[in-house]
Amino acid sequence: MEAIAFYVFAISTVILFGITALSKNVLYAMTSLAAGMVMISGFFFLLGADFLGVVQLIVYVGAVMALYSFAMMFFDATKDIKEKHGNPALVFLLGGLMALVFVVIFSAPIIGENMEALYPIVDGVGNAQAVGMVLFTKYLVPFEVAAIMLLVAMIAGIILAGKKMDKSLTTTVIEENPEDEILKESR
Amino acid sequence: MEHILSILIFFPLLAGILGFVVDKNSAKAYGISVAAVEFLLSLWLWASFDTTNAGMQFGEFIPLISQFGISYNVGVDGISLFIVIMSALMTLLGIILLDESKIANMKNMIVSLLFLEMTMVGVFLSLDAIIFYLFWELSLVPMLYIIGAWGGPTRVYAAVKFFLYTFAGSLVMLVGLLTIAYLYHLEAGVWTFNLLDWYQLDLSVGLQFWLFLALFAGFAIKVPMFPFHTWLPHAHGQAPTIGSVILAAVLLKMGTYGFVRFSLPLFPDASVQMIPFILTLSVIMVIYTAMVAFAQKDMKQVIAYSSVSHMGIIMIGVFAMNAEGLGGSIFLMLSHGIVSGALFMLVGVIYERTGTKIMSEFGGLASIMPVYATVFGIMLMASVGLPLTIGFVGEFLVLLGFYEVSPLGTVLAGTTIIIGSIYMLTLFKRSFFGPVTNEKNRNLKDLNARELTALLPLVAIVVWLGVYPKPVLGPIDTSVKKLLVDMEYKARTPEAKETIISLQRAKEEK
Amino acid sequence: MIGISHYLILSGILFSIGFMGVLRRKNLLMLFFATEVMLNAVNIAFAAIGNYYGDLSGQMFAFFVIAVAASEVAVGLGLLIVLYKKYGSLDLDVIATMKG
Amino acid sequence: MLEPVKISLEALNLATLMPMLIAVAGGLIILTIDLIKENLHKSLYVMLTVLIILIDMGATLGLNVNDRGFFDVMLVDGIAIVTQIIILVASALFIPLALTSKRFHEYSYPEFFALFLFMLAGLQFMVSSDNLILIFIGLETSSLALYTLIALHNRHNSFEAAVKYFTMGALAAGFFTMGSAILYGLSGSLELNQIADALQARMIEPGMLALVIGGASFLLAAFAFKLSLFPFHTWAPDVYEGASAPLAGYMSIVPKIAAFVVSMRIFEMFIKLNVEWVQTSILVMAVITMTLANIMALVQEDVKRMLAYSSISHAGFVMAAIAIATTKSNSAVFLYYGLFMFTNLGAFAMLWVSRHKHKVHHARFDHPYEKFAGMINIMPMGAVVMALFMLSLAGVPPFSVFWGKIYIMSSAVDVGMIWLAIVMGINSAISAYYYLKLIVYMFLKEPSTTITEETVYYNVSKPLMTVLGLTVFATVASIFFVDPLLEYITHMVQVSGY
Amino acid sequence: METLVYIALFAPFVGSLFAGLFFARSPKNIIVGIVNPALIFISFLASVALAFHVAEYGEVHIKMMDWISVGNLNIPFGFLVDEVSVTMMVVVTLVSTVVHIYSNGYMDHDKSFNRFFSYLSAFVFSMMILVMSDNFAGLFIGWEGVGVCSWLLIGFWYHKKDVTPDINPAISPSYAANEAFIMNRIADLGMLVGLFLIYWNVGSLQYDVVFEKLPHLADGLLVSIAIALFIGAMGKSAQFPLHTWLTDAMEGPTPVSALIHAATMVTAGVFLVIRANPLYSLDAVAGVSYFIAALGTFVAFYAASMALVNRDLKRIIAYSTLSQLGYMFAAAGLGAYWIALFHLAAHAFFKALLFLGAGNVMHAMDDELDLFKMGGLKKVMRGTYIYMGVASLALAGIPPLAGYFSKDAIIETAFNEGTYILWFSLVFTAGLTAFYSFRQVFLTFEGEERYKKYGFHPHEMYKYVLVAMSPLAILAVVAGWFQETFHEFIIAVLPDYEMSHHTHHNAWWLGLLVLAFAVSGIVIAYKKYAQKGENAFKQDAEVENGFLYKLLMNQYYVPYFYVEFIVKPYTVISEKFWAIDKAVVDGTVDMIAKVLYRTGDKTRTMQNGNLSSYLNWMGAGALLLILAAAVSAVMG
Repeated sequence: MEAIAFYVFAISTVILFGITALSKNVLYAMTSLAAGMVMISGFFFLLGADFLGVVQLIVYVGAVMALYSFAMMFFDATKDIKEKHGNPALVFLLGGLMALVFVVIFSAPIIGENMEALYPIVDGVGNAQAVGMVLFTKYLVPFEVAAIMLLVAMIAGIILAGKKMDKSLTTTVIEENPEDEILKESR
Repeated sequence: MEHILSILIFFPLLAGILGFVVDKNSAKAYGISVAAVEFLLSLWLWASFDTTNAGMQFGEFIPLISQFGISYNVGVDGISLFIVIMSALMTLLGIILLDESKIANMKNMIVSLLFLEMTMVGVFLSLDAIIFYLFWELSLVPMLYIIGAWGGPTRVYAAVKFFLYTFAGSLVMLVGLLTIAYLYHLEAGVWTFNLLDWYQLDLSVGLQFWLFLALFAGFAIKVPMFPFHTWLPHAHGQAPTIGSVILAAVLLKMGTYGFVRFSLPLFPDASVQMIPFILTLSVIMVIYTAMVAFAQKDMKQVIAYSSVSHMGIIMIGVFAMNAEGLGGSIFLMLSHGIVSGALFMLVGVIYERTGTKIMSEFGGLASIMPVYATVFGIMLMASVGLPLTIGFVGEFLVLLGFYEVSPLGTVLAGTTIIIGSIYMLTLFKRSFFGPVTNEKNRNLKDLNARELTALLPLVAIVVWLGVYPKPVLGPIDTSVKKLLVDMEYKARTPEAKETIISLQRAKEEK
Repeated sequence: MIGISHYLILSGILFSIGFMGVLRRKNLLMLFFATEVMLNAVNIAFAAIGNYYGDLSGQMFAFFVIAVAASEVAVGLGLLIVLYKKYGSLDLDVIATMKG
Repeated sequence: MLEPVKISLEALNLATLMPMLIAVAGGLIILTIDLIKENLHKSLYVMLTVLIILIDMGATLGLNVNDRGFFDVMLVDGIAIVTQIIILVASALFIPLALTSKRFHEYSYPEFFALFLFMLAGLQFMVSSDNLILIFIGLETSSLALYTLIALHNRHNSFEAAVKYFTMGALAAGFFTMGSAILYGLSGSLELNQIADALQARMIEPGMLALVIGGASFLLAAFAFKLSLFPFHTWAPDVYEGASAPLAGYMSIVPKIAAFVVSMRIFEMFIKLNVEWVQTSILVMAVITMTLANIMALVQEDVKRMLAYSSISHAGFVMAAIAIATTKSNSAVFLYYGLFMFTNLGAFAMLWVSRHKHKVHHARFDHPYEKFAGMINIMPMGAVVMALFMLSLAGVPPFSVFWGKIYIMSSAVDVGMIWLAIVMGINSAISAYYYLKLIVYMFLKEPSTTITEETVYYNVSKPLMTVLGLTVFATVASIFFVDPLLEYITHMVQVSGY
Repeated sequence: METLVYIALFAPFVGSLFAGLFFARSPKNIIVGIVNPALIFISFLASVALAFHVAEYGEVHIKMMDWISVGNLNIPFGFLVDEVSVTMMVVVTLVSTVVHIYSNGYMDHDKSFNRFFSYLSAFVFSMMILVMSDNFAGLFIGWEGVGVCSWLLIGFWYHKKDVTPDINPAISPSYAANEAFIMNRIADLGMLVGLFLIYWNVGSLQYDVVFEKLPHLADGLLVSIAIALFIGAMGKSAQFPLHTWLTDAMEGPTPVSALIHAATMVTAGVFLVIRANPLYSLDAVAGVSYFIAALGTFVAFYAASMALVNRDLKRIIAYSTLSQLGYMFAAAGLGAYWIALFHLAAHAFFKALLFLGAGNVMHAMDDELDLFKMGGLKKVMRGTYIYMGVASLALAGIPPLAGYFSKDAIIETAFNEGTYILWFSLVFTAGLTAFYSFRQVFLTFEGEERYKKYGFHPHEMYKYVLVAMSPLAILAVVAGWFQETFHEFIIAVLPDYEMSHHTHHNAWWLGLLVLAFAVSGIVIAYKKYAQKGENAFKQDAEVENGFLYKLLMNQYYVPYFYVEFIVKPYTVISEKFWAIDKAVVDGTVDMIAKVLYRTGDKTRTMQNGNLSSYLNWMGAGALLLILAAAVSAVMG
């Protein structure tokens, strides 16, 4: 059962992400990315990380994809961008080698035998509950920092996309703000 | 005067900083006063110096980076005493010689010179390897500026080459110094860069060899030894007079001084091992550069290459490793400083008047400028090592000392008295003798009061120390003997010990 | 039986796909897609390992990776917008004024 | 069912969070002020930021050494404290550079200062933790803020720079997560001390080495990007060129020292596990980095870009110290950066002082060498100050960088890597060329154009002069404070167990 | 006595400083012309007084002060006045006095009159140091000092321009000066090596110490020392092959030639050998001594042969000086040190006289030196003719003049030693000497008045000059008569040299033989050169194109050889070295810089500004790391 699910998901993600990485069309790429992310959440459910799966769906498929869609509209994505590839073989070689290396490395027995889980998954406790428990004790600080990070991202997004950026004070010599005179050294 | 050494080092620095405030037109007077005070201080040092004491005197020790064993540690002995005095003297006379109408931006010049003086004095007085290195490197900066700002057409190239070449070498030297400190740390458990402590360090012969080479990189480029000498003609060729004077008189001595202060006492075995190598290089250097000097068209280049050649003699003396050779080479450092300094001044005098240094532009100057020719002649004779001038004493002692090491080598190195006179006399003949060939030169003025003030003291010293070198040779001898005794004591291999001993005494007394 | 290795190798392959995408994409927007692929690939690995250890830390990491990815998208898109305003293009061959 | 967790407040050891909280709070305060009243003068924010930084510094200094807090996520060991101090000092020197006499875009945003403080908090989190998650989040927080700060300069160049930095950063983030995943797989933990223990126990298992090295490689790639090591350095020159001069200077110090600390935590773990490969590859990268960057700096036409390459080279220099991995070399990292900070910030600040709105001297560059020709005549003090910085960067004693340099070289010698010390020496000599080039332009050349209003460098202001004064003082007088500094650093490094 | 020593030594020094410091820039000053000769004369008087003192009480040995003292080396300024040095002192100061006075007349019109006196007195001072010093180093001081003064004085008319060797073989005074100095330096190196050898094996450079210890040294060492010192002597005394400078030195003013290049300095080499007689008379160095004698003989003949054909008034005298120096070395080499010294003194008198006479002629002939442009000058220059005649007679060894006694003794010595080849060469050379001396005298004073053709208006020298020359003339005549007195005086320090019985026995015919050669030389010269009218001397093109004539005229092509095989190659090699220095030694350094710079330019392409390629670099780097990891893991 698990195997079937795994292979279905695996094959579909590989194909979908492959399209994302290779397609010439932005729309296709984005759509397959979104679909791939849904498939990824499938893995999470498969692995018992229900909370993560939900978050994946909400954040990625919901928020991130929405953002990308807006951006695509902004950039007029209907026109195909011609990508010039100087050396496509090299890229595939690098990617292929990378994959090969992963196969080799991960074929090794990575999991330790006698490892004790630090934050064990307790039977009978819902995944979301357990995650919450850990998140708000041990990982409270990272969680808060992540909040700051999101704040930063928000501010960044707002001011970068804002109107104020359209006229650069750096390059234009506008009438100097009289207040700035106080900083002017007498030359 | 407990802190005389610190005063000697930092007085020019302080004066240099204050010099920024001095009015442009008074800069030269300021420079002269400061340099004169510095010179008097150095004389005072000599006066209060205990000539019978072979060790370090007036020592000062202030830990700076105690954890890493770096400290401000200065002291003076017979070897460094006179080089310091000479540095002060040459700076003073160099400043006196400066022509206010020819030097743009005199204030900057004075300030750079005063900084330079600090670094020079600092190098010779430091007893801490890092402080030594500090002054060593720092001396490049004002010199870079002096060459680059007041030099000839390709001054920037020459200045940068001078800087980078020396800098590269001394960084290798720095690695050597750090290694020594580490080895000391291994042995004694503490970090120190104190040279006097390092003298106690017992190093294996193999290590000594490599460390010797590391330090050699720094010193040899500075000396400059063949084949690392090519920065020198460029630097001299482009430098203003004052730059050449200081460069030749003092900066080159840093290299040979380094050998005496570091290489010999720290690595006696390696030094003994390296004798053939160094001496071969030196002999090549003596002959080869003297011949190159002969081929020069430019008066200043002749003297520049002659400097290299003479530095070869000094190197020979250092590695003769007996009291005669070593003492002689230290004396020769002084005499070469005085004489080549004076010669560069003299070339500067004529350059200021005519704007050229090419010998074929001159001819018959002796008729037009008799006093100039006389002073030049005296310096020339000192340069070729005429007895009763300062040049003879050192050269004689060096060759004498070297004879014990290698008779054949002495004959080869001794050719310096022949080929030295060849290029010097040729220079003199081309420029001073014969009819006046260049009409432009017909109205040249002879030396004026300013130039005489700068040159006559040098003439006096040339004669005085040629006739009566004892007051200088005495302290040098005392310290050199101690150095040699220490070397012999420290040498690990019996061969080295034996070599050092056997180089010391005349056969009759063995 | 699907073992840990299956998941990890899958993760590796997906990572490589993303990696390749990053290397070959000249369109900045699509390049960003590829980075998302990479991060997602890693998330599978974390979840799988966590699952096999019976440990929640992996899920935590994956959770934060998602947060980071989201933030990156926000900032990245903000940058893309200003860039697009100035250069009128998202082609990397165009946005190459600084070199040497 | 899960037991409710009862934890006393004291056990959380909130003090360990204080510095970051102050920074975050500061950022929020600035945002709030902006909300309440718009268009306040930037000097207000600058001073506020400086104050916050100072308070932050006070909190940092008040931390107990080797304290853990908040479920052991926070790790306040010696190196964390030292790094934070360096970061804060650099920040305190950086922020007043906003007070130029010309207006530049980024400083018209109060958000600039808020983002800056958030970045600071992120960096502080990043360095005071050994939990890979917190390191990652801290790293990303600071990076995202930094990308924005770069872009806010609002020129073509700065956007390009920010995007380049951002994109490569995203790839590096991928590497980081993959590396962490492998380590997690190997040890079942995300905390470095536990990872170390677990690996120690498992090292003998067959095939382990490949996995360990594989994980290490990904992490190395990620941090090599951050530290601009070859071949991950390509972003650096462009980003430095695109960013404003003070920010470029800041970037060459602060994110790097933070990354160094984390590298120290991660890679020295591997080195202590006797994974020689890590040491070797770091050394190789370090040597290539310092050499290549030096050689490329030789041919630059722009001073800022030259300084960018020079910063790369310096980073390579210091990275070698990480590979050496002794207490001395680790202390040397901090000593080096503590001293390099003043000089490099000063040098970039001098560029800032000479900044024009238009590119007066060159079609592309703000600070081509020609611009500084004859500076000794136009701005004598400025030329002298800049020359001092250049000499210091070249490693001429007794200026600050020299002490860091010899300490690193000495630590290389101590472990028998004399070749490394010599390579460092030769590199210093090569680097001297391009530093000298600037000095040559400033002192030995005539001004390229006649001096006009346009060419005079009047971006200078009292605050800038103050910052310059401080940096010059620190550069020149370093010989006097290296001793206590070194003692403090060595103590801190030692108690942290490195 | 110390005072006398100091007076003798320093009076010339004072004179030199007096003329040099106070009058260097002023025009001719007669005070200088009076004070300087007076000071030299005082020195002469002191020397004479010392001579009497020494004869009575033995040597005076004083130490003035330390000079160099380093390590075990200790060199004082010490002075030793014994029979040998006092002889030299008297000779030197006497000739100097005359030359000084003479110079008043000769340099009358020279604008550098004061400078000349300064140099001349300085020379006397150096020469006094040379002879009076009590150690080898002091000797070396004087040795170099006279070298410099010689350089200054040869190049006294430095303003003359260089000409090609076919116009003037010496090219120019300054060239000749340099040549002399450099040639001397070559020899000085040998001397220095000798000093070093002595020091390292004896531990001192003091004569007394050295000579005491010499016999204990190894033979090889002694030979080396002897050779090294003799090389020094060869340079100063212009022995083959270092002889070319002496004839070129004739570019100097004639009083200089008289004083330095005839009477005093050039004899310093002989003096050195005499001084070091304890060394040269050792059995171990007999070979060297014999070589000295042989070389001396060779030079005697060799120089005389060149004098036969030369047309230059002064050069002939210079060759004759060379030749006579050869005689002296022959004597010294054969162990007859006192005879050598005796000849040295006698030679100083008549040779100086000869030169001064030549100076008169030059003065009269506006510095013309070509004998073929003179002739018949006896009418206008009777006094000079007499002086030169006397001097030439003395030189030719006609009894009872000085040369007869001293030269005869040398020839006799050669016979006595059984070195018959040397003996015969010397005898034959005596004949040549007589011939060329009188060839010169007759060409100058007798025969047709060829000078008229060239428009010269000769006139006799000032009276006081002629008077001043008289002491030399008298001594040239009478010096020989005091041979026995001198012998007794000098053997207190020098080894006695007595002729064997056999030689005594043959002395009469030996003397006659020499005389016969000499007289026939004079007669031939008279026949050929002193006639007037039909038999008057004419240049013979056939002879002048002959091989032998050309060979002699070109000084056996030795100067040519030097130029072609030493001077030119040296110049070429120097130029080559310079080129190498620039291209290779310096080029390497620049090459390193260039390579670095070019590498920088090449690697710049890596930084192409394209983010995509940056990412590729980064990806490749990461992959490389991981691949390397995999490889190392597999290997490990």
